Amino acid sequence: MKRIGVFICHCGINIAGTVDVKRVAEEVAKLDSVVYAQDYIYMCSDPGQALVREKIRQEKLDGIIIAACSPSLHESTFRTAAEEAGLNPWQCEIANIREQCSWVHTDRKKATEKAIRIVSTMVEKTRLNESLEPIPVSITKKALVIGGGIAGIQAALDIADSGHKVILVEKESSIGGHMAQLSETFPTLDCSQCILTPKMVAAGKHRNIQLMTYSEVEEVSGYVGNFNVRIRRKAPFVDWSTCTGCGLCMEKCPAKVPSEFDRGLSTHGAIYIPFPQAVPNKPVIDRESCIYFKTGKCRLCEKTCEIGAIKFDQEDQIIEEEIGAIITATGYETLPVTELQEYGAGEVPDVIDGLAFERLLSASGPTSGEVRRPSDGRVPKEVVFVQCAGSRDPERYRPYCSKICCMYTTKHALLYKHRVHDGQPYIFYIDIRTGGKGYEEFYHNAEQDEGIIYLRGKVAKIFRDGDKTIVWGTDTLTGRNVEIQADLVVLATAVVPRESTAELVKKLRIQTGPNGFLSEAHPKLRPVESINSGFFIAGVAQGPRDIPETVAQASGAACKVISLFSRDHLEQDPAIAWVDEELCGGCRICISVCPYDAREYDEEKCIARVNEALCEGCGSCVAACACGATQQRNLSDSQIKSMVTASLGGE
Amino acid sequence: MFEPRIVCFLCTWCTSAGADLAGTSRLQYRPNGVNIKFMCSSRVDPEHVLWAFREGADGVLIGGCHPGDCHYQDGNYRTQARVSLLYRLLDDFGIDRARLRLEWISAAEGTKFAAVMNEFTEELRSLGPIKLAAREMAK
Amino acid sequence: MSERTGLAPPKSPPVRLTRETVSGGFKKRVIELSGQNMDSCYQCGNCSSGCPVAQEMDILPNRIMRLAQLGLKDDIIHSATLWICASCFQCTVRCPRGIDIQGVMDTLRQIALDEGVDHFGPDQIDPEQAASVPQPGLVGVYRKLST
Amino acid sequence: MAKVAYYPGCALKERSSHLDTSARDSAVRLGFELDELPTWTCCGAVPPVSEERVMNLVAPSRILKDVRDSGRDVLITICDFCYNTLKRTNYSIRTNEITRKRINAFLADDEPERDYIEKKDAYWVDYTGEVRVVHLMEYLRDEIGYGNIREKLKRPLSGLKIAPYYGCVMLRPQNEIQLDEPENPSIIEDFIDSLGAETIRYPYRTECCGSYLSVSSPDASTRLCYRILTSAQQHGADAMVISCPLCFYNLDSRQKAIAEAYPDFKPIPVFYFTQLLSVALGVDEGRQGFERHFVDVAPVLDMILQGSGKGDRT
Repeated sequence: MKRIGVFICHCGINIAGTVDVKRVAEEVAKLDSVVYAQDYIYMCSDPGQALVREKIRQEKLDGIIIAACSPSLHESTFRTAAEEAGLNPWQCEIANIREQCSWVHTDRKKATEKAIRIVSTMVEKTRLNESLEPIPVSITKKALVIGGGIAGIQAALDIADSGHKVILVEKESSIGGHMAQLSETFPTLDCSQCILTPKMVAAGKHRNIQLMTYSEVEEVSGYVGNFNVRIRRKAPFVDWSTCTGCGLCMEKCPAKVPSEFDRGLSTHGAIYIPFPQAVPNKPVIDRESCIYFKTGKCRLCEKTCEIGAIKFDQEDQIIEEEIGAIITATGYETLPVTELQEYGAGEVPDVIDGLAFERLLSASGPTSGEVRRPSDGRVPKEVVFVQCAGSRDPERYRPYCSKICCMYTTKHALLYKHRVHDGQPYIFYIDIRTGGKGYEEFYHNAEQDEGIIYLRGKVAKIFRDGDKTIVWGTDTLTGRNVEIQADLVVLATAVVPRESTAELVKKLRIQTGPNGFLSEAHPKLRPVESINSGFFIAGVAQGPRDIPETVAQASGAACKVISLFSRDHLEQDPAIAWVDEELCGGCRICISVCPYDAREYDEEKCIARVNEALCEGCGSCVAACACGATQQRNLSDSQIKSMVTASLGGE
Repeated sequence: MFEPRIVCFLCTWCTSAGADLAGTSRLQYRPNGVNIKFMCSSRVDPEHVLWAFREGADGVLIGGCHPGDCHYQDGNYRTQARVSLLYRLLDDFGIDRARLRLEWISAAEGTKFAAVMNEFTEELRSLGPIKLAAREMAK
Repeated sequence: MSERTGLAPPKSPPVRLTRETVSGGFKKRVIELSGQNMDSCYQCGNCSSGCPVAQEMDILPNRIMRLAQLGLKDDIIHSATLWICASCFQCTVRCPRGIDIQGVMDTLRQIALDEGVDHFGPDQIDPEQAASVPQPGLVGVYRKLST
Repeated sequence: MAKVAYYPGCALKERSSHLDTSARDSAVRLGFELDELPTWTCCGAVPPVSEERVMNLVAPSRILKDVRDSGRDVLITICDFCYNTLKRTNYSIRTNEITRKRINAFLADDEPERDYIEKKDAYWVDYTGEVRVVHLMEYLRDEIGYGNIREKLKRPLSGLKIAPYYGCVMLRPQNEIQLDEPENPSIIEDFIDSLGAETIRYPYRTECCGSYLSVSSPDASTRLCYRILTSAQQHGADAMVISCPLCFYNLDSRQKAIAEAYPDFKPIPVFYFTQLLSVALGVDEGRQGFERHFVDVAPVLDMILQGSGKGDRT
């Protein structure tokens, strides 16, 4: 008979406030095999862990249960503590009586009963647990970074600098992301391109970085340390190996396509580079708008290119790579102005979004940095900025705060004021949030020294009247409604995850939260990892954040990858499937259900084996096995049955 | 009032994480279920479900990832196929199909988990305690 | 659209903000006279919460600051608040932005008086009081509250 | 005996002259003389609103310049209003060059026309804020010293519980006045302590009494004074001590209106700080003008006299 110890955590009042922990200890002490049961205020604290270690030795425990918070938080903590006391880590189990009990119930009696049943269930599991050893798995020390914005660039550079190979995949033809579109950055007013382009060039030239722009990840299989990735290189219809980037083809192209990079405020040809500082600085032909592709006639670019780099017959390529870790840094979009019905739904020409205004401010933008409004090119004298356009609006748009708008709107108003001295900026806001180094000072300066008028209230409606754009708002601080006849309105539209991210996460099988942003393994303690091992996350794809935070997180994710690559091999959870060769009839149903090709048929013995390196421990084959030959370690059918019985309060 | 007993087989990646989220969000729901966590809902053998009923469970909940979101590619499809067959078996045993529920609850759906637990508890209350001929006879 | 004559005026018409109201004219004059940067007020409300005579006012001091920020002169000079402020400097001492709010209040009073909003005259004093109040009270009240 | 330049101001010269007498008496007992300026005008009571009204600074500047010209660098005042006005005027002359120039231009301009002043032969020297404006309370603290006062006490106020009242302009605006910590001052407490009395702590000691609202909005002032006085009483005060004639008026005379408005209100005697000082130093209580108070001070006075009974009745 096993000697099991149960340790019940109060978690301050988090558990003890609802669950009678003393009673839980008393009740579970009566169970078979339980030789010790004790409650303690903070089990995860040093003294708490010391108690666990001491009792393992003293009571000669060969199995322990920690009744505390979710195993996602402290399973590894306690398994390490157990190991230190000489107990096999797989003899340590967590009974979740916080997230799945004390926090979700208020009736003390019922919560206590439930906690007892939860602990009993885990006692039953532990009674039959075997001692296991982790399975060593080799690592491919090459990283994949998806997304070539500042997050992806930073992560790729950091990993590459540590000596490991990196593939940086970007779906546009150039890396740079949104940061390349910005004019200046808050609160220092550094020129965005000036600080970004050296990094773009560095990433383009680094001998450990393989840049794959105009490419998208098609499929990912495998597991941490050993992923197989298929990447689609879209045909640019230009042979980049011979193209010199002279740009003559782009001048000749007769097509006019609204520039996505300039937010539709300028046009480029069907053959184009998105912006002059692009890395790599090679053009692509947009198949949708190319006159030749549409009508079969034109080919002006081909005639212009003296070295014959235009290749209309190019096709997409599929490239397969073996990868050890994946960083997802796919960035964001902003809520389209067209979705904001009461703000003109995109039909009022002088209502633009923040990124468009960045382009108007940018020295390399469509107006060379002069602020001119889209409708008639006049310099606007009264400019209204509307914050929370689609953010913090759970009823109609997005429930969350987009975080960067307070600061960039202040920056916009400031830069506008610097360009148009007699112009008047107004900012409508709900709250001004300046949590960041130097942010409060930046805002303070804008408010008190730059003549920017902050109006506390939401804008209800924006419409066009003649050449004016009428803004109806309120100022809750004076208690007066406000009307402004604006020349230009800039909406700080909500930051939203890219649509392509939703498709990508399906391929990667990583998690997103309710708003479509990538989920981290733990909101506080594991912020750069996905729950799934081998996947890391960086940048706004995880949620709205500014550049310094994005860069810090990208470096953090890179460090996690480097730390993973610093090991000789990985240890895989041994709680996987195994086969009782005596019972196996060789029906091979397990082979048909295994998603990892981990079940192999042994022709000689006529049985189905388990390839331990490939098995992920999902248990699908165990459930499928008709004769009970396949079992899962530490989750056998007999364990499950006694757990079920115990969960019902025993019989 | 009749308090039904529920066994919940939850996959670790989605539904158990969703149950954790219900906890961190401090949502309140009925305490009638005890969760048993599997790596994947496809670990649930129909036999486990039948065993639960045999042992006196008034209801069984199986929770997995939404279709297409399975951490193990297609485990949840297998679960669904098995549950469909199991329903036919339940009919033969005279167990109301409503006592077995398969739900897709993602890691982000703490509210859904809480709602399902409440709803399922109410439904089982209206069905009353499970009665199995074999058990009745044994008594 | 012009308002029809004979209709009662609306209770709370929207104010139309222009470059002139929010930075020129009245607001500019308040800034010049008081030497205070009203735009640095961030509406924490400390001035109002500590004002000993706030209970007598129709518009609290922080809202007066706000109205001044937006240049809404009419709302201010017809407010009773200007004539209730006892110039005790409590707001000035506590302002986290270092604005001399009492000074702004003085300025607003002066502008109101310049505009002909004469609040207080000798005829309004109770003769018994006039004979007994120490001179600083009389001098103060005339200087602050009358032209 | 040391002579210190003294600016009584209009209130103490006229309507509140009894407060002036007590100040002079106390000074003599403490070994110095309050030497009233030979000629002086009203200070204006409130400093001007803005730079545009620099004219309003001329009167106080003229007073300060006259002190400087008489070769002295300290000017004592005992009225909080005068103190505030003179000190802040001095502050703007010291810190604001434009104000300084404009003031001096005015002063120089009207100099010859002031024929009631003896013409001086000295050539014109700009007034640049050399004079230090000192509240008598401040002078007692920094120059005389509380130890000195204690030694000279004839009738220590032992057993008496006194609530200090600061009001507003003695402490504020802080950066210009810099007399004491504006939110938590101690100068009057220390003064009371030096007289041997017990200080009462209550929350309203720096809350405004309504100041000139007493004239324009008497009800507002009544409400404020009621709050201050009852709070002091609830904390056990036998009497209030005050350093401003307007506060004195509000807290003393207004008790009539308070009693009418609040039936539960019980009167509490109010003293000017110089009165208590003077009595404690042994000056005859008959010289304090107590008969001019609205609230009868007799109960408190009896406590003082019985407590020591050693006063020499000059």
